[in-house]
Amino acid sequence: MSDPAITPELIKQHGLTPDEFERIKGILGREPNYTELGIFSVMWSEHCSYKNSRPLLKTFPTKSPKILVGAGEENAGIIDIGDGLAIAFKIESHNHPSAVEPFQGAATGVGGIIRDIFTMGARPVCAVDSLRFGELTSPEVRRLFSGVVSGIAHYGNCFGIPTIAGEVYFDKVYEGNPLVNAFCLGVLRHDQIARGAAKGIGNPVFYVGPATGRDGLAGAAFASQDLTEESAEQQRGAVQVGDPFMEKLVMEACLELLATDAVAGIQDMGAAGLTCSTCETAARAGTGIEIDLSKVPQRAPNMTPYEIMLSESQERMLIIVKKGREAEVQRIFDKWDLPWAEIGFVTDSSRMVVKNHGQPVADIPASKLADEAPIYQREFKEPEYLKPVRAFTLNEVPDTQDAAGNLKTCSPGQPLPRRTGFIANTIIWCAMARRSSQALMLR
Amino acid sequence: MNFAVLQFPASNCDQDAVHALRNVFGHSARLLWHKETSLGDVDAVLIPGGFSYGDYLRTGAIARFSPVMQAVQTFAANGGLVLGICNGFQILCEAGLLPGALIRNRSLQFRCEHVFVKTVTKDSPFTGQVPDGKLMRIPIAHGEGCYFADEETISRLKSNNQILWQYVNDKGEATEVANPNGSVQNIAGICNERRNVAGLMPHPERACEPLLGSADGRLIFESFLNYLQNKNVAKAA
Amino acid sequence: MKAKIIITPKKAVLDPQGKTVQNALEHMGYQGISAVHVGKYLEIEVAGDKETIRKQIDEACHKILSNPVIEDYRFELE
Amino acid sequence: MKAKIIITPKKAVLDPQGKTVQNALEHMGYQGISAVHVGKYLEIEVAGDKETIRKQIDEACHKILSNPVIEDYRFELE
Ligand SMILES: Nc1ncnc2c1ncn2[C@@H]1O[C@H](COP(=O)(O)OP(=O)(O)O)[C@@H](O)[C@H]1O
Repeated sequence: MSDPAITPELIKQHGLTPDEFERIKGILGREPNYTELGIFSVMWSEHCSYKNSRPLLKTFPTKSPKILVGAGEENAGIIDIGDGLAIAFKIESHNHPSAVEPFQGAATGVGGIIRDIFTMGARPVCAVDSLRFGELTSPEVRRLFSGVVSGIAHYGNCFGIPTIAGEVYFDKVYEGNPLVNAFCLGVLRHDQIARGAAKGIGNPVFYVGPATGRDGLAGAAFASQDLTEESAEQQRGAVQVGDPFMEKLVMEACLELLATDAVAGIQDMGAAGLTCSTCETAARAGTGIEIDLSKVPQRAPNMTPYEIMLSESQERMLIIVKKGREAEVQRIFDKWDLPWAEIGFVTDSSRMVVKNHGQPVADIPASKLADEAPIYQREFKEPEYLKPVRAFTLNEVPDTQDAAGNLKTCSPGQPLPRRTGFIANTIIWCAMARRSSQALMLR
Repeated sequence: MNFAVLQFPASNCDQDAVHALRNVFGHSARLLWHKETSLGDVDAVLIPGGFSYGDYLRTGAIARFSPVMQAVQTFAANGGLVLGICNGFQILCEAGLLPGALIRNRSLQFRCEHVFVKTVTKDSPFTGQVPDGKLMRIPIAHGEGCYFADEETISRLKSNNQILWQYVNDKGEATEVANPNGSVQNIAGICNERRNVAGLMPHPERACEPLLGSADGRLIFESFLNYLQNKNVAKAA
Repeated sequence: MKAKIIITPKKAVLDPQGKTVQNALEHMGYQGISAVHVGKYLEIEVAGDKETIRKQIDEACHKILSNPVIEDYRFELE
Repeated sequence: MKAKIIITPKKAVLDPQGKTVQNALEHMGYQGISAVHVGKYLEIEVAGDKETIRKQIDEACHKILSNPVIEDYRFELE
């Protein structure tokens, strides 16, 4: 199957404007090929680049002596809680996948956010969610709502990570466009902080986790493709299905591995999977990275470089290993029966080079791809209702010795009861973590 | 005392169990990977909660074929103490070390809360130190904890006094409302005929410190610790 | 060769899932339903001689794929 | 009349349960297995005219018994 020609139509289908395409040509000094077009389209999507929301995200306070890793810097932020301990936490949306398949979409959202936390070297201890749906009078909204809630519960319950709180609003504006945000918090010692940077020229790059399938591939990009004898369904790609069991193994193996000091850098494969993890790790370290796709474990036959680079198969990690320590890494992955492969190495070229059976299929300056997406200043206006909200100050909240009890009274009549035990437990867990690092800390 | 805490792929209460044994009770506890074929020199085995093998097929179904479970079979056959908590209970039933099976909660819902548990008999290594009439408040967290066995098995459990714990209300009555999962006879935990292997769905290891909302789970730990101590004293004498 | 295995809860065992599905169907207006049972279906693709496979699948069903305390199984080879 | 319904994960969709069962069987020494898929089996006892039932079951499968985004279904009436 040959790649489709790069036409204005195809560029549009990839969600790139003519200006953005010009910018890509400027960066490459030539026209991108099909795989490169796909790579730019996902990296410069709102999801990965925040090209529209970045100016707003920048207004958040991100500086404090307590901040060990700032927002947006790594896979999750880390805050010092004293006694050499810290918490890593992050919230992330999984709106689109949840609208397509509520149970799996929400479940994989939780899976993704848990991955971001243990990628930082922390052991996840609790989850929280924030949801928005249309009016519950609509049967479709009820279907989405119950699917999302059970998906979140399922993934967390399997993992043994309690969902300790949440909030939900129903309003017409969310009809057909639910918002599904998942939050996860983990605990770690300062010296356990891991980084998502591809450091050390010559260091090998490992892939861990299940094989790559056509999961989550964007429909638009396929519309123009010739249909082969494979079923249309295979072509269209598939809904991402979560496997909490696999992720639990990946997490334990990664935490065990991080304790060995054999890891130079680590990043999960979230949105835009291999693409995002390779160019971002290289960009953070100011290095280059080269991988060969023929070495990537593949679940479906005849996958193209485009598909492998853009797949959103879940529960996968990219790990940059210190050269000479490969055997230790392999021993731990084998112990946990995890599929792994050495797929490339760190270079000094500052480029992300992707090959397939030795043939180059993409060659892009890594930091330009990861960090130089266009930024747009959108017009906005402050809604009226925000005025009184902004007038609120924390001083209005009474101080308390009994945080757990307070949480209970904070949610009058809401369906928390079955979970309140856990709320109390987790708050106490955090307290415990402060008191005795032994209680919680990893092997 | 030396404990082995088994670790299967996706055990998730293994750390809690080790914490209770080591930090609360001051004994030595070792995590034992499921691929091990020998238990080493241990006084008792604890099979912790979790979702071994993703709970795929049936809870505990795949874990019971792990190499380490062969060693546990031998250990139990020689009279060694084995306690299975939650997923550990499910594994013991699948392995045939305990009768019956644990199926989907009748509500079809995952239940995560504190429940009251009554100790039915003090005649076991796992219940000896529980004061008469004491109701223990212990957390549960499971979707498949409904104990089932055919009538013949249930009547055998009763006549042999093998039912160790029942779900009850705060007055100690084994009512339907107090039953979180639909278990036959409100059964929360049982032991085998020889009384050296026991399993329960509630999590005593998560109720060993007042900080965690209840310390009632200590009574179960104190029971088998006391039993093992006496056994060692007897052996030495 | 394909082994198609059907595992169903034993009659004496509670089947809350079946009951829930039945209620849901009735709620949606489907009538005349007297019972619903929910079980598992497994498809195993396996190479080899038919008689050996039959023996092995039967053994696997008995040992691991089903739990005789709560489930019955049946299978066919294709 | 009995409707026997089989619901299986779509081919392109990940089937972690099938994969885990396959690994377990291989670990236990069963050889020659190239794939395992795990799905659901439903048996619905229902009274009425065969053609109406066929339509109703098909509709029920599509609307509530299976999830068409990730699952396929098939059924027979007996
Ligand atoms: N500068 C920032 N300030 C606050 N939050 C940010 C910032 N940058 C990114 N985020 C948050 O991080 C999330 C995306 O994380 P990312 O690691 O890119 O996704 P994934 O884990 O799916 O690969 C977004 O939900 C966004 O809210």
